[in-house]
Amino acid sequence: ELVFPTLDYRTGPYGPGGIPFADGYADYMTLLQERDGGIGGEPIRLVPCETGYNTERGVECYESTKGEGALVYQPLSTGITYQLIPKATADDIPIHSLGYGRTSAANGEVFSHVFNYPANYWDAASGIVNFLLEENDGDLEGKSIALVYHDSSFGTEPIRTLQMLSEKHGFELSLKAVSPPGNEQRSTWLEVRRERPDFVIMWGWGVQNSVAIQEAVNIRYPMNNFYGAWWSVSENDVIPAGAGADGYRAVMFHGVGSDYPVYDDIQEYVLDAGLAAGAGDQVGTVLYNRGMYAAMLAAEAVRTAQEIHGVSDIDAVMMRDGMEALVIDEARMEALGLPGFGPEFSVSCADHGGPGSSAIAEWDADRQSWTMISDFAEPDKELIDRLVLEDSNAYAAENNIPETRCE
Amino acid sequence: MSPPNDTDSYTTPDGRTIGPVMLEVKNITLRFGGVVAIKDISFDIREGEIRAIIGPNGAGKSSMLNVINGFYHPQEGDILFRGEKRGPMKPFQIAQQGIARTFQNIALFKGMSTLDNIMTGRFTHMKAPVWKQAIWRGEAEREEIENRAFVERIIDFLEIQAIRKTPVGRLPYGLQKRVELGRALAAEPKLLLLDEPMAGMNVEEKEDMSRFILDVNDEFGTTIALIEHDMGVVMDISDRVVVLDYGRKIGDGTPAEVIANPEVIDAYLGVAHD
Amino acid sequence: MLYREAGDYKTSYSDDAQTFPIKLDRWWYYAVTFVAFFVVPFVLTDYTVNAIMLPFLIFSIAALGLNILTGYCGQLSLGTGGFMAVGAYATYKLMTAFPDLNIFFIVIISGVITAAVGVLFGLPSLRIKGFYLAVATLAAQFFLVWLFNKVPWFYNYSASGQINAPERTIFGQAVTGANAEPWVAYLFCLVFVFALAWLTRNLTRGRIGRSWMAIRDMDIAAEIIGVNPLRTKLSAFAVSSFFIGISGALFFSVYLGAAEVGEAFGIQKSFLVLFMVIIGGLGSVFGSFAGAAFMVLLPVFLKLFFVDMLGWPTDIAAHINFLVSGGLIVMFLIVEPHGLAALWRTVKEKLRLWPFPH
Amino acid sequence: MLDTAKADDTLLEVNNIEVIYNHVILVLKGVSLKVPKGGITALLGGNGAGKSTTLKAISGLLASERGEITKGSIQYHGESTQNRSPNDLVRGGIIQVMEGRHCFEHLTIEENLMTGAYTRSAAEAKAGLEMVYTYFPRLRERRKSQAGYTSGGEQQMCAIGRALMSKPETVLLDEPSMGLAPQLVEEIFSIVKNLNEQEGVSFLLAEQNTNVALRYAHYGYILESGRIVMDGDAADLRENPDVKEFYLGVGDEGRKSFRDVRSYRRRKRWLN
Amino acid sequence: MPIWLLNTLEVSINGLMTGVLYSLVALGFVLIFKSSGVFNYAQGVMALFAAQTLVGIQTGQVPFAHLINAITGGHIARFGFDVPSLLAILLTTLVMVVFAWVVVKVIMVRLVNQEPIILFMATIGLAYFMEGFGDLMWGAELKNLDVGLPSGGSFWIEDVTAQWAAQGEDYWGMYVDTLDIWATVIAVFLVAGLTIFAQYTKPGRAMRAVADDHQAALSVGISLNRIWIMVWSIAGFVALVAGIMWGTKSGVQFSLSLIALKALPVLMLGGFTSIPGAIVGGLIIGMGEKLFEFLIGVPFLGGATENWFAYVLALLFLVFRPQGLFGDKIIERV
Ligand SMILES: Nc1ncnc2c1ncn2[C@@H]1O[C@H](COP(=O)(O)OP(=O)(O)OP(=O)(O)O)[C@@H](O)[C@H]1O
Ligand SMILES: Nc1ncnc2c1ncn2[C@@H]1O[C@H](COP(=O)(O)OP(=O)(O)OP(=O)(O)O)[C@@H](O)[C@H]1O
Ligand SMILES: [Mg+2]
Ligand SMILES: [Mg+2]
Repeated sequence: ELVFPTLDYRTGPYGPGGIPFADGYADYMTLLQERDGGIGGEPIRLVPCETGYNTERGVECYESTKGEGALVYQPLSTGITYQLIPKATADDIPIHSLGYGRTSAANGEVFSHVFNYPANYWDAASGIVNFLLEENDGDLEGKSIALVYHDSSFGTEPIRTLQMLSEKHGFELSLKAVSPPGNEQRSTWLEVRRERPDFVIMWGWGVQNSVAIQEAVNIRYPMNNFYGAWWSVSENDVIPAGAGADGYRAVMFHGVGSDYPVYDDIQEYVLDAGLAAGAGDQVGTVLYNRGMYAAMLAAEAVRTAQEIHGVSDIDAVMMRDGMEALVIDEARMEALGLPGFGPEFSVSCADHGGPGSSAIAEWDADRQSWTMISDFAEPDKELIDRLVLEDSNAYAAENNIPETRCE
Repeated sequence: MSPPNDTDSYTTPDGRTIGPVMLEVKNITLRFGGVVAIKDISFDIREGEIRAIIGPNGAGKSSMLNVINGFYHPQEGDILFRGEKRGPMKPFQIAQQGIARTFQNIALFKGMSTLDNIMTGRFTHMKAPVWKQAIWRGEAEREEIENRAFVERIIDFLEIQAIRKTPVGRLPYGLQKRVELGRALAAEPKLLLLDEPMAGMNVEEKEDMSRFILDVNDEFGTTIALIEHDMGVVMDISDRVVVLDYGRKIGDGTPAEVIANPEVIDAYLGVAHD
Repeated sequence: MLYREAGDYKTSYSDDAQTFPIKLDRWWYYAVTFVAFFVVPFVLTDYTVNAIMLPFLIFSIAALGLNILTGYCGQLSLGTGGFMAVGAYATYKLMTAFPDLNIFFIVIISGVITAAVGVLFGLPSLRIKGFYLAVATLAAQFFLVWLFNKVPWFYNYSASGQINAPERTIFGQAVTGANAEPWVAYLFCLVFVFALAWLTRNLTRGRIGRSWMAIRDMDIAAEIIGVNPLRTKLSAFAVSSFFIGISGALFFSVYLGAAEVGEAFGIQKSFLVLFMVIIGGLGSVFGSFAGAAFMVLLPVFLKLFFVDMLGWPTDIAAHINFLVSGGLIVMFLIVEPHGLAALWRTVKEKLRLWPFPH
Repeated sequence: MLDTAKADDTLLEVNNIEVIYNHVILVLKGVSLKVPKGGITALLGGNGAGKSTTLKAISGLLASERGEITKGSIQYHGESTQNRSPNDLVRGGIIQVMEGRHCFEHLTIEENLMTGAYTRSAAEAKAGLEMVYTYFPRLRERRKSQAGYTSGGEQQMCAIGRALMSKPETVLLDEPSMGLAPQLVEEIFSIVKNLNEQEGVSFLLAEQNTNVALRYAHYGYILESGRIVMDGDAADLRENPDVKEFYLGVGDEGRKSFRDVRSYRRRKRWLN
Repeated sequence: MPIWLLNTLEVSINGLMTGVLYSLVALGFVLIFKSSGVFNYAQGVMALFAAQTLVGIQTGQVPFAHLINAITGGHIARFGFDVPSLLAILLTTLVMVVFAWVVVKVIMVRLVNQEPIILFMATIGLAYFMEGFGDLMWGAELKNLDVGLPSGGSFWIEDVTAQWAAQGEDYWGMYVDTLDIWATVIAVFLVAGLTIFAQYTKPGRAMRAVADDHQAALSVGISLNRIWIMVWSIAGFVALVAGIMWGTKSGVQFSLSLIALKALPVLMLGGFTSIPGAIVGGLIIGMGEKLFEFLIGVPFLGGATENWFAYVLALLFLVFRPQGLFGDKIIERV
């Protein structure tokens, strides 16, 4: 039996974002169970646990599920991830924080049990800048970029990277903090309106996103110059602004829409069978896709682990090995019914972060859907690796972790 | 009988010695917006005497006590305590000087037991620093027990042993008044201000209360200023009476003198009192 | 008569002033202490420690602290989360700046630092009262959270803005960090709980406690009988913040191990602790424990019931969780507005008379 | 003269009620009394005897203090009052003046009085206001002040005046004379008498000022520790030696001075 | 006019209007506090619940669909018809009245004469309950609220003010949101109406009496029940108005209830018992926090100061007037 605890949050201030992710994760696992009878013949069991995005609930969820043979944790909250890093490491259970969590966990030397492939926040920031560079013929000199961010540790994540990049490429960066939860952002957007930056990047979450997009529409900021982080891409965030939101762009590390063969299977084996995790109305939304992607990566890691160890009923230690040896290539994605859904990548002992590739998607308000307007491209790897190393070394020093694991 | 000079002592007919002036109220005027609660009033309280303050409702009696213990700040006039003019002081500093009081609308600490309420009266006598209280053993405990013993004497004296541990909020009105008296007594005040201590009591209880007041005055030599509407009580236990009428003073003297004063009869008593 | 005090005579005032004047209570207390120190550590599991015991103990400290301020001194505060953050960040700074300083002292120093901050934010209480003060304490809550988030010095300029508790030991046993044995973490917190509960008891039965209660029940009268209101209120703020700071320090270092100020010490924390205090009983040491236990266990039980037993989807269970906790709180208040402690007292009074109705 | 106003039929009847506070504190242990129509009935007794509790039981205010009637019944006009809310009872004609003033602090004196006329029309309220002001001229002077800032006696007048504003049929007066100047005490009781004789208002008054109370009342009950220990015509009570000594302060040798009270006292006869 | 002045003006005006939006939430608090001495923490959740209900009715959602599906295994979600906005608002008002009735019957009357902090606590319990109840009834996902209120910058104002800048300056004109203008108009009417109601009518007077002393109010024959149901209903309606405004602005989901936290400093500054205070407090807080962010917060403190600055501002006022600007004076007497 393969046990996947899921630390969901379907309630509280971020519930609207947590619901589709949780649905996607669960539905994909259900699909494997129903269609393939599990992974490698081994049945799957999901253990959902509601955290409400609350750190103490997260600890409770972790403690109550880890004894059931949990293979991998998806804490789904940066705060909870941080708490679980030392705990899970001590308990020998891997963590996969997909597009959130501790960015410097990409350094597998220091963080033996934490994985954040295929991309992290710093990759995202760099990805956006790279895209802008491309659009502007490789030159951002003298351009201005405003970062509108959630005034919390999540929101401040890209600042370092962007600052470094602004030095490197000569654009001007201005920082605009939004008081959480972000129901009210008038002063920020008046500022944007006054300063008229060439580009706005938003690191938002929850209600902040929809309010920001609405305000941007109100001040008639050109949507094509407005880029969101990948937690600011939910349909929930753009639909309320109506037609005005057309052209809003966001950075992604996985595909959008439901135009993949796997969705037919999900329809057949999960939705039509009445086994949908939630109301079944989230299929194909961005965050649903992300949840599904997380499940897919977990399942692939299981498969890899099964191959490595030659048993189907793997445990958490084997799972970690599988994750460390994970290879996702186009052929595999094709086989899974998700052709081109994400970047190709492989994980290694030292590199838990993957290539950091991302792509830009654009919102089409008429069709109410996202379209990819770029291919997956690598970020400024050299810069980000430096930052990752710096931060992970500091952690290693504070916690006396020897950095010789992968030699 | 008119009292002698401020600095002299004299002896009352029943043999108590009344000392020189302890507290002098000089030309006090107190206004609240347009309302003049006290208008240019002067009188004095002598060491060891029982001084009654009477007057119709709203005359400014309670306000006078509030002025004396520093809760109200008069616009004009001075208070002299033991001959010295009192500067601007906070009520708790005045309490530390040895002035305690009870209140017209009972102001007990409702959430605390009788014992604790009276113990708060000992506040100014307890000195152990906070950290010693936190440790408890040693000085704090010793001090606590000494003061507890003192308070137990007051409890015995007021005959409220049975309600020692009862939260005062549940007590009937009369007992609450008694506890309040106990709390004031616990401070071992030099001057005790009582605002209608016997309101809401029947004769039997008033007799008890009178006895307590007289005993305190007798045994501890506490000076007492007392507001009361029961003329029987005022006549019987006070040495001198000052009469207020809507902010003015209309009489001052022995009970007998005051009661014969036509202005007082007119303003306050209604009919001549027997 | 299952519960009795008759026949239990006191011959000295110190006997009469002791914490549990009734023999039966005293025995109970000895038994509970014994079990807590010498039995529980042997039966603990990761789950019981991390999901139940640690939060219970740590929140008990916070509840004791808030109870001193709100329950005993009557100053309603909604700044608890902010003050816990002060304790947590102080601990983090001390732990990283002085790696050799014993964690025990670090926790205590964090408490002292929090006390100083508490006094600062307590200053307006001289003029501002009741709900106005409660709302004013939110200024502390929001300001402190903003500050810890905004000034990178507090989180050692780490890229993520999160703080992590490195491993620290006492007598060679890890207390913080992932390698701490459950029983060590438990005992470490228990020692604090025990000592602080004892302090609370001492403080509240003596002069300072009475002056707090006097200010609570009627501040004007208290001042007129000689209580200095500013000193008294500030002392309550100081002691209360000291407790809350310690609970914040333990919350971060022993329990969570990592924290981000907005998530871990947001306004929800303030409400949670206030809940504990009120549900447990204002002005009662026992109530602080009862309230903390109630609020820690309630979600665990509800989850056990709806998810594990009935097998309902977690989100519906979570909604129902809100619904039921809210409903229970209201129900408890209706049954006994003065909290679990008062409920317990009433039960004892009934037991004393039992089997007679009155 | 007092005897002539004697009641013909019973307006309010309290039958053997028992009251418990907070589920455990037994306060009234079987109290029965009757208030005749158009009578003035006095309820006397020491501190904590349960007078206020009795009145609150009648007016339905007990529930708001977590008290409940566990036994017995209360009938008004022959109907049980048990399940009626206080405001319903006020409409039905019973109003209570609570002990300890209970004015609305933040309302002015006049607004306080107006709330008393809550159950009546505007015109009636206006007339009532005039009446109260003629009874208590001091209130007219202070009518614009917030009640919280008036003196104790002024608040007492306000509370009584407020109750009269509802033009009640029966008034439960809890210690009306408390804190009032002697002149006013007489005045209040003459108002009571006036209302009683001219408008037929019935009164049940809990009083400590036994002297005045028994002068104006027709009938009296003496309550001690939650039990009625004695009742009778006011005139008879005044002659009772115990009542004389303990409630009127008149010993065998005439009125005693408060200065000469002995510590030792004779036991009340009804106690043995 | 120089641009910096225009900008400051723009920030101030927007601040004032945001303040009005805060006031809408604060108003509900004031009403309930004034009528019962209850500090109703649930006001924010009431706004959320009202907005959820409104959207639910508008879009013909089946109440408790999730729960029903979980139990029966079915897949119901919608009735399949839409309800026109006005009718939906009416129906929602009705729901809020029923809600008021239940709250009063179940909670308030059983807590008569209790200390304020206990009542406060009960309202927090109520807030939790409603949060769960609302989500269970209508689902926790984000919903779009649209009752046809216009929103977005007003072109007219933009054009007019663009002329104010000095010749040759590049100025876009002033940004004022039409939704805010609507909110201001509605708030002014609400405040005027409620002020008259509370100050000059018999139920208004009774309401204030109840707040002072539950027991005394009972003793003079005021029906706490009636007063409270009335006031909670009005507060429910005010919550609906606030919910519509904020829901239009930011969508309907949990965070909507957190605007209560922005209403608290407004309340504190204006005084818990004053209806006009709610609006004046809102104006001061709104303008104060926006100006502070504009002039000091962003240039010197790294921004996002609004959350705490509102409280600090209110605190400063309180130090000088402990009862807020227009609140009833706290009576201190012995
Ligand atoms: N804080 C205050 N603000 C406004 N007016 C006040 C204040 N305190 C007292 N007053 C007014 O001053 C006058 C005197 O009040 P005070 O309480 O001293 O009367 P009193 O003589 O004690 O009367 P009573 O016998 O009724 O208690 C009253 O008219 C009262 O309304
Ligand atoms: N709310 C309450 N909770 C508990 N006990 C109460 C409560 N109210 C009154 N009691 C108790 O009930 C008893 C009777 O009180 P009550 O107020 O009826 O006496 P009373 O005759 O009116 O006395 P007084 O003349 O002092 O007003 C007292 O012993 C008191 O302690
Ligand atoms: Mg007075
Ligand atoms: Mg009474």
